[in-house]
Amino acid sequence: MIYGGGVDVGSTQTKAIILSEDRKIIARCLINTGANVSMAAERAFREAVTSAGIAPESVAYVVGTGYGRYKVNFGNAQITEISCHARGANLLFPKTRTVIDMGGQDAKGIRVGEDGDVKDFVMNDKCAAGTGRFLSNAAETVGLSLDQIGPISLGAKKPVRLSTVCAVFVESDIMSYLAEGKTVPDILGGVHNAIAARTVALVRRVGIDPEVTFTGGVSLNIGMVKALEEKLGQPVNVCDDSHYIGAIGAAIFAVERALGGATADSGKAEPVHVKVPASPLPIIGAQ
Amino acid sequence: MAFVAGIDIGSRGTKAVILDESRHVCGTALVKTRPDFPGVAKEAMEQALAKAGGCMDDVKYVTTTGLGRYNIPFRDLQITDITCAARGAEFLFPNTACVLDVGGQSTRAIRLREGGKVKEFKSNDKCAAGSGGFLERAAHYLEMPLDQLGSLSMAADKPTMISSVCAVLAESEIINLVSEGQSVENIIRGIHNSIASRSKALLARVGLEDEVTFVGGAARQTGMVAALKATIGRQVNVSDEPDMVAALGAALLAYQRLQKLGGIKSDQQDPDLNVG
Amino acid sequence: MAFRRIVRRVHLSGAVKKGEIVATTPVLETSKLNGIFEACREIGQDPEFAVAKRWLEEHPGKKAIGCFPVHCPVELIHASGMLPLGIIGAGTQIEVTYADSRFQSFVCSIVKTTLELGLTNRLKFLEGMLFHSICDPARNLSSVFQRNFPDMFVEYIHFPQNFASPLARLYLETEYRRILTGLQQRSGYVPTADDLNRSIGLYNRIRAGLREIYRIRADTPHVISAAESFVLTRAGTLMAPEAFVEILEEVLAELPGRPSRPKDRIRVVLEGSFCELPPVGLIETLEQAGCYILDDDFLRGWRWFTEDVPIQDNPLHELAESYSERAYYSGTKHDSRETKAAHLIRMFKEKKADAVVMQAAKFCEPALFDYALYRKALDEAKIPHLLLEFEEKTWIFDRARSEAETFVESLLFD
Amino acid sequence: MAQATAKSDYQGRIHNLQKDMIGRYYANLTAAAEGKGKKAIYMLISGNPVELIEAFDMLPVYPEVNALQLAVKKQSLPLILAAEEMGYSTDNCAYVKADVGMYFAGRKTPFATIPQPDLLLCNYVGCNVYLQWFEHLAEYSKAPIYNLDVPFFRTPGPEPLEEDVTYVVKQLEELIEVLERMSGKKLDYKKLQRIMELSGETGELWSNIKRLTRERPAPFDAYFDSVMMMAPLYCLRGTEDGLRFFQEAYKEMKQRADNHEGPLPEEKFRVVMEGPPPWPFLRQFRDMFSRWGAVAIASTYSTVGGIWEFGFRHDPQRPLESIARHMLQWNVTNRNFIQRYKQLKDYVDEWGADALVIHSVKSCRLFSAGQGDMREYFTKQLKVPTLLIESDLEDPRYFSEAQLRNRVDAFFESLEHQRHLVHK
Repeated sequence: MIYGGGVDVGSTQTKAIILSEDRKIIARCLINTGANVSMAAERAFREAVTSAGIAPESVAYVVGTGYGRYKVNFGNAQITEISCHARGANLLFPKTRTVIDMGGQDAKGIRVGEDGDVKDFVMNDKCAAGTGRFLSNAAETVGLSLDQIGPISLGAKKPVRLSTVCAVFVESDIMSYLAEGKTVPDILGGVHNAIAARTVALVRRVGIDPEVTFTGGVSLNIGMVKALEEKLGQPVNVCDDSHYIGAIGAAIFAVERALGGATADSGKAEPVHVKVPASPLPIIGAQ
Repeated sequence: MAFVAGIDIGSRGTKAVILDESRHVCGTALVKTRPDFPGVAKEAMEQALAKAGGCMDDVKYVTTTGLGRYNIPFRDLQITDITCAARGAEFLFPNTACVLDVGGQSTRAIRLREGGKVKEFKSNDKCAAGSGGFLERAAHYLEMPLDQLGSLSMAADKPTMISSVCAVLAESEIINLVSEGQSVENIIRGIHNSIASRSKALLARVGLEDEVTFVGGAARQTGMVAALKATIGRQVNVSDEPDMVAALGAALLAYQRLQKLGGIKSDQQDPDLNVG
Repeated sequence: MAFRRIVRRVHLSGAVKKGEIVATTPVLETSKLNGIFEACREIGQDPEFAVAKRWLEEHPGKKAIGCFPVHCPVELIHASGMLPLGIIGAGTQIEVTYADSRFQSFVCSIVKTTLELGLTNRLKFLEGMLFHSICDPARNLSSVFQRNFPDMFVEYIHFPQNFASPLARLYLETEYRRILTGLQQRSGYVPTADDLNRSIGLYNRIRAGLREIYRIRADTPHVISAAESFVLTRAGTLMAPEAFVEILEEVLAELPGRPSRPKDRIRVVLEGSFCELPPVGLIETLEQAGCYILDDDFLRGWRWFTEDVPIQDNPLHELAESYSERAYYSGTKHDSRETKAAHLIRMFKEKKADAVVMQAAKFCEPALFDYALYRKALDEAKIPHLLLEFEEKTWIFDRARSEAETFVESLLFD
Repeated sequence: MAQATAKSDYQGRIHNLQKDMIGRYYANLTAAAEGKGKKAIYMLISGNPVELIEAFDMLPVYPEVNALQLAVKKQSLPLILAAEEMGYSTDNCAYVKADVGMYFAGRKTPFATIPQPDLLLCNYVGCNVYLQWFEHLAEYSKAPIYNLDVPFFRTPGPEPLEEDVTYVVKQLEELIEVLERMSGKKLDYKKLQRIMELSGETGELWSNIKRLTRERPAPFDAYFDSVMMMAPLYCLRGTEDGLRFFQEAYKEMKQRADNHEGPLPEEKFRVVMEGPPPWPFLRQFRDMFSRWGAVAIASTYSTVGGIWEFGFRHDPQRPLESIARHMLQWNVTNRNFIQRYKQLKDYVDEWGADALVIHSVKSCRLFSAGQGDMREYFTKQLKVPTLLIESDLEDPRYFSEAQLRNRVDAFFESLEHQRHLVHK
C-alpha cells in the first residue's frame, strides 16, 4: 500500500493528512503553527503518521502547501493552496465547479474543472485582506470567542451595515454601533453579511457555477455558511474536513506523484530552477 | 469629601481617574470595555472610588472622553480624548511639547500650546498600522503575553524590517518572517521600530519638539519606548500608568470646570502637586 | 407649484433610505423651508432618480444625459433639448458588489459607485454620460463605460489646462462644438444660438441664485446651514432646471424671514470636496461639532461661474471664455495665473473665517495633492487648518466628529 | 525558491554601452547642477518632445527617471516619508513624493546631482498627476512653467482630431518662442530637421528590436530587458549617441534571435506584461517569473515614452506635426482603455502569448485604475488567461512578496496543469 502525505502550513494552524493510494483519508492532524514553522510542519506530519499507525517510510511522497509550504523541509514538493484546494474539493465533492476559500490571510475564488484542475482564480484585493482577521477582530470587540459568533449571528433581527471591509477598522464600526445601542446579534449578523457580500463579489470575477464548495477554517462557522448561501442564492458544500481541504489536495498530489513512480528524490512539482540573467538595471548610473 | 472624576471609554479599556479637592489623584481603575458603556463606566468609577475611599454621591463633576463619551448618562461634560490626553500629559510632565498617544485603535501626535492646550494634532491614516491593537495581535500570533513583548524586544540583536503600512498585511509579513525562521525578539523589535517610525512621521507632521510624552497602552512596553527614543532621538516621558493619561486629563478638566462653578474653594488647590 | 408635486413623488417613489444622523437645523421643524430641504435631501439620496424619470415620462421623446463631476457644460445638453443630470456616485444608497471587480481598492468611492449604478442597470434611462479631464480614474471610468454600455452615448470632454495661453479658450470653444454635434445627433435637434442663449440665461439664473445662497451663508451662517445649501444644490442637479429655479427662488424668498439664533461656533472655509459628494451626515457632524461653514466647494461644477455668462451672438465662445476667465477654482483646474493656495487664502480673508477645513475624499489625488501646498501656505499665513478624509459611502462619523470637536475645542478655549 | 535562483553574469555588449552613455548623461546633469552645464528642462517621459530641447542644446531632465532610479537603488522610502511629513498623503503617487523628498534633500542622488529647473515643461500627456507634480515643483523652485496641454486621445477613430493636432502644434510654436527667449537665439530649423532624422532612424531600430520578440525563443525579455533600453530612448533620442546605441542594440538582439538565444535557458511561457514594474524589488519580481520559465514578449510599459512598433516615425519634413502626433497618438499614456486593450490584444495575437499579466500599481492610477475591467475583458471575452497582482512602482511598503509569489505560483501551476490536460 502506497501512502501520500499533505501538509498545509497556514498562518495560524498547520494541518497534515495521510492519504492511501485509493484516496482514503487514513489520518489527519491539526496543530497551531506558532513561531517555528518547520517544526510545526514536521510535528503535524509525524503525529498524523503515528495516528495512522504506519511507518513514516511507507509515506512515499509528501507535498507541502500553504504560506509556509517552503518550510516543509522534509517534503518532496511544494504546491500552492489554490491548486490544492481545487483538488481537495474535487475529491470530497466531485461535482465542485467553484471553490470559495476563506482563510486567515486571504479569501479566494477558484473555478475548477472536472478533474479538479484550476481553470481560473482570484484572490482578495489588498484592502480586503484577512477575512479570518476581520471575524476574530469582530469577535474580540464584542467580547466573544471566534466559535461563538457564528451561531449568535443567526439570531440577528435587523443586521447592521458595516461601512468598511477593513479588518483593522471594523472595530471602530462595531464600537459605534454598540454606542448606538445596537444588539450584538444584529452587529454580528452585519459582520457576516459584509464578508459574505464581499466574498461573493470577489468570486463572481471567475464566475460562480454550481456546485460551490466552501473551504478553509471559516467554513466551520455556521453563520458564515448561511450568510454565504443567502448571498449566493444557492447551497454550498461544507463538511467537517473543510478546513483540511488544502492538506487533502496536497496529499492527493502526493499520491499521484508516488503512483507516477516519483520518489523522494525525483519528485518535481516545483518548477526547475533555471539560471536567470541578472535583471539589468533600467539605467546603469554610477554604481 | 468631594471628588471629581474623569472617565475614558476606549475601544479596549475603560479607565477612571478620581481627583480630590486638592487635585490629588486618589484613585484609578481600568476595566475591559464591554458593549454596555454606562455599566462599564460606572464599574470603573466605583472601583476607582473604592481606592479613593468615596462613593458616587461624593463625585461633584464627571467628565467623559473616548469613543463612548456621549453614552454616559451621569456625565456633566464630554471632551475628546485628544484634548484630554494633552491636558493630562502636560499635568504629569509640565515641559511636554508633543504628546504621542498610541491607543488600541489609533495613533495620534499632538502638539501642545501653553497650559496643555492642543495646538495641532494628527491621527494615523486609516491605512497606517501601528496601533496598540496591532501589537496585541502580533503578541497573540507569536504566542507571547503582551507584557513580555517589551523585554523580549530589548533582547533583539538584528531587528527585522516590517514595511507594510496596513496592519493586516503587516501581519502576513510577520507570519512570513516567522516562517523564514527569524527570531521572535527581532520580529517584535521590528514591529516596535515600524510603529516608532510611523509615530515619528505623525510627530513630524505636527512639529516634533522636546519633550515628547508618550501615553496610551503601548507606552507600557519598555521595548516600544526604547524604539521610540531611538527613532526620534529625543527625551521621551512615560508615566507609571500611561493608559490613564486621557482619563486624568478628563478629571483635570472636570476639576477646572467645577472650580469655575465655585464647587471648589481656591485655597484648597495645590497646582504643584504631581503624580506619575 | 412644481415643487409640491416633486415632493410627493419622491415620497411615493419610496426609494429613499434613512439611517444618517438627522439634521439639527436651528429652526422649528414645521417651517416650509425645512420641508423643502427635507425633500431635497431625499431627492439627492434617491438611487433610482425618480424625479428625473417622472420628468421623462411627462415629456415623451425627451432624453437625459448624465454629467460626471466636476464641470459640465449643461447648457449644451439643455439647448439640444435634453435633460442634464448630475450623476455623482450613489453615496450610502447602494452596496458596491460589481464595480469593485473593475476598480481596485485604492480607487476613490465615487468612481466605483457610479459604475455600480451602471452595472446594476440604474442608468439605463440615460441616453448618455459626459466625463471630462479631472483625474486619471475618471478618465479610465469613461472607457469602462464605453466598453460595458455600448449603446450609451459616452463622451469625454477635454478641458484645457494651459490658461496662460490664449489658445486654451479658443480650443475649448472647438471642443464644445464637437460635443454639441454629438449631442444633437442623439437628440435629433440642432440648437440655434438663441436656444443656447436661452439655456445660458436659465442656468445663469440658477447660478446667481446659488451665489446668493452662499452670500447669505457667509454673512449669516445661522440662517441657512451648509448641509441645507448642499442638499438644495444637489437636488438641483437631479431635476429639470425650470423646476429647480422655482424652488431656488422660493427658498431665497423665504430665507429672510427664517427664525434663527446665532450659535457660539468657529467660522471655517471648507475646501477639497469638489468632486465626490460628502455624506450629508458628515457636513452636519462638522456643524454640530461647532463649525459654521461659510464657504465650500461642494458641487463646484454646477455653480461653476463667479458671474453670469454673457449673452452674446457666439454662445460657445462665451461659455469657453467664462471657464477660463470667470470660473471658480477647483482641484481639477490648473491655472498658473494665480496659485490655488493664494486663491484659498484670499477667499479665507474675504469670508473673515477663523480656520480652513480640508475635506478631501479618500484616494482623491487632486485634493490630496492640493493639501500639501495648501498646508504649506496656511502654515506660513498662520491660519489654523484641519484635514478630514471622507468617503461618500460612510455613515459613521465618530472619528471625524472627535477630530472636528478637538479642532473646535483647540480654537474656542483660546 | 526565488531566492535560490542564481544571479547570472549575463551582460550584453549594450549593457556596458548603455552604462557609459547614461553615465555621461548623468555627468551632464551634475555639471548643470554645478552651473557648468546646459540649461535644464524638466519634462515628462510620456510623449516627450525631446527633439525641440536638443535643437536648443538644452538638457532634458526627467523626474520620473530619477524617481525610478532612486527606487532601484533602494533610496526611495526615506524620501517618500519625508514628503509625507510635508503633508503628502500615503495615497499620492510615490514618484512625486520621492522626487519632492529628493528635491528638499539637496537633489543629491547616488547617480547624479539633479540641477534646478530652468524651465518646467509639463508635457501633460494623459496623466493628470503630471499637472500637480509640476505645479508643486514650480511652487518649490519658483522656476517658470509651461503647461503643454495635450488633449487626451479620446475619439474612436484611428487618428486624433485635426483640431487637437493644430492645437498642439500651435503650443509647440509658443514653446519654441519660450525656448528662444531662454537661449537668446532663434530656432535652427535645419538642426531640428537633422535631429528629427536621428529620432526617425532610432525609432525604426527600436521598432525592429521590439518585433524580434515575436521569435521563439524571444531574444530578450520585453519587460525586464526593455527598461534597460528605454533610458537611451528618452535621454539620448535625437542624438548621434542615441542612434549608435540602438544600432548596437539591434545588432546584438538580432544575433541572439538568429542563434535562438533567449534570456532563460528554456522559454516555457510567453506572457504580455501590463503596467510598470515594482522598481524597488525588480530582481525579486523578475525571479518570480523566471523560475517558471516565463518570458515577457511584449509590454505596454515599454511604450509610455512612445509606441514605435506599429509604424510611427518622427518626420524631418513635418517636425512639429510629427512631434504633436507622437504626443497625442503614439504613446500609451495618452490612449484610452479601449485603445490599450487593442494594443494588448495585438501583442497577444501577433507576438504569440500564452497569458497576460497585469501588474497593478497603486501609485500610477493612469495605468491601473480600472484594470479589473481589463482582466474581465481578457479572461471572459477573449479567454486569455490573465493574472492581476497588486503592488507599487516606487513605494516598497506596498510590495508583499509572499502574497505576490503565491499568486504568481498558482497562476503558472494552473497554466502548466492546463498544458498537461491538453497533452493527455
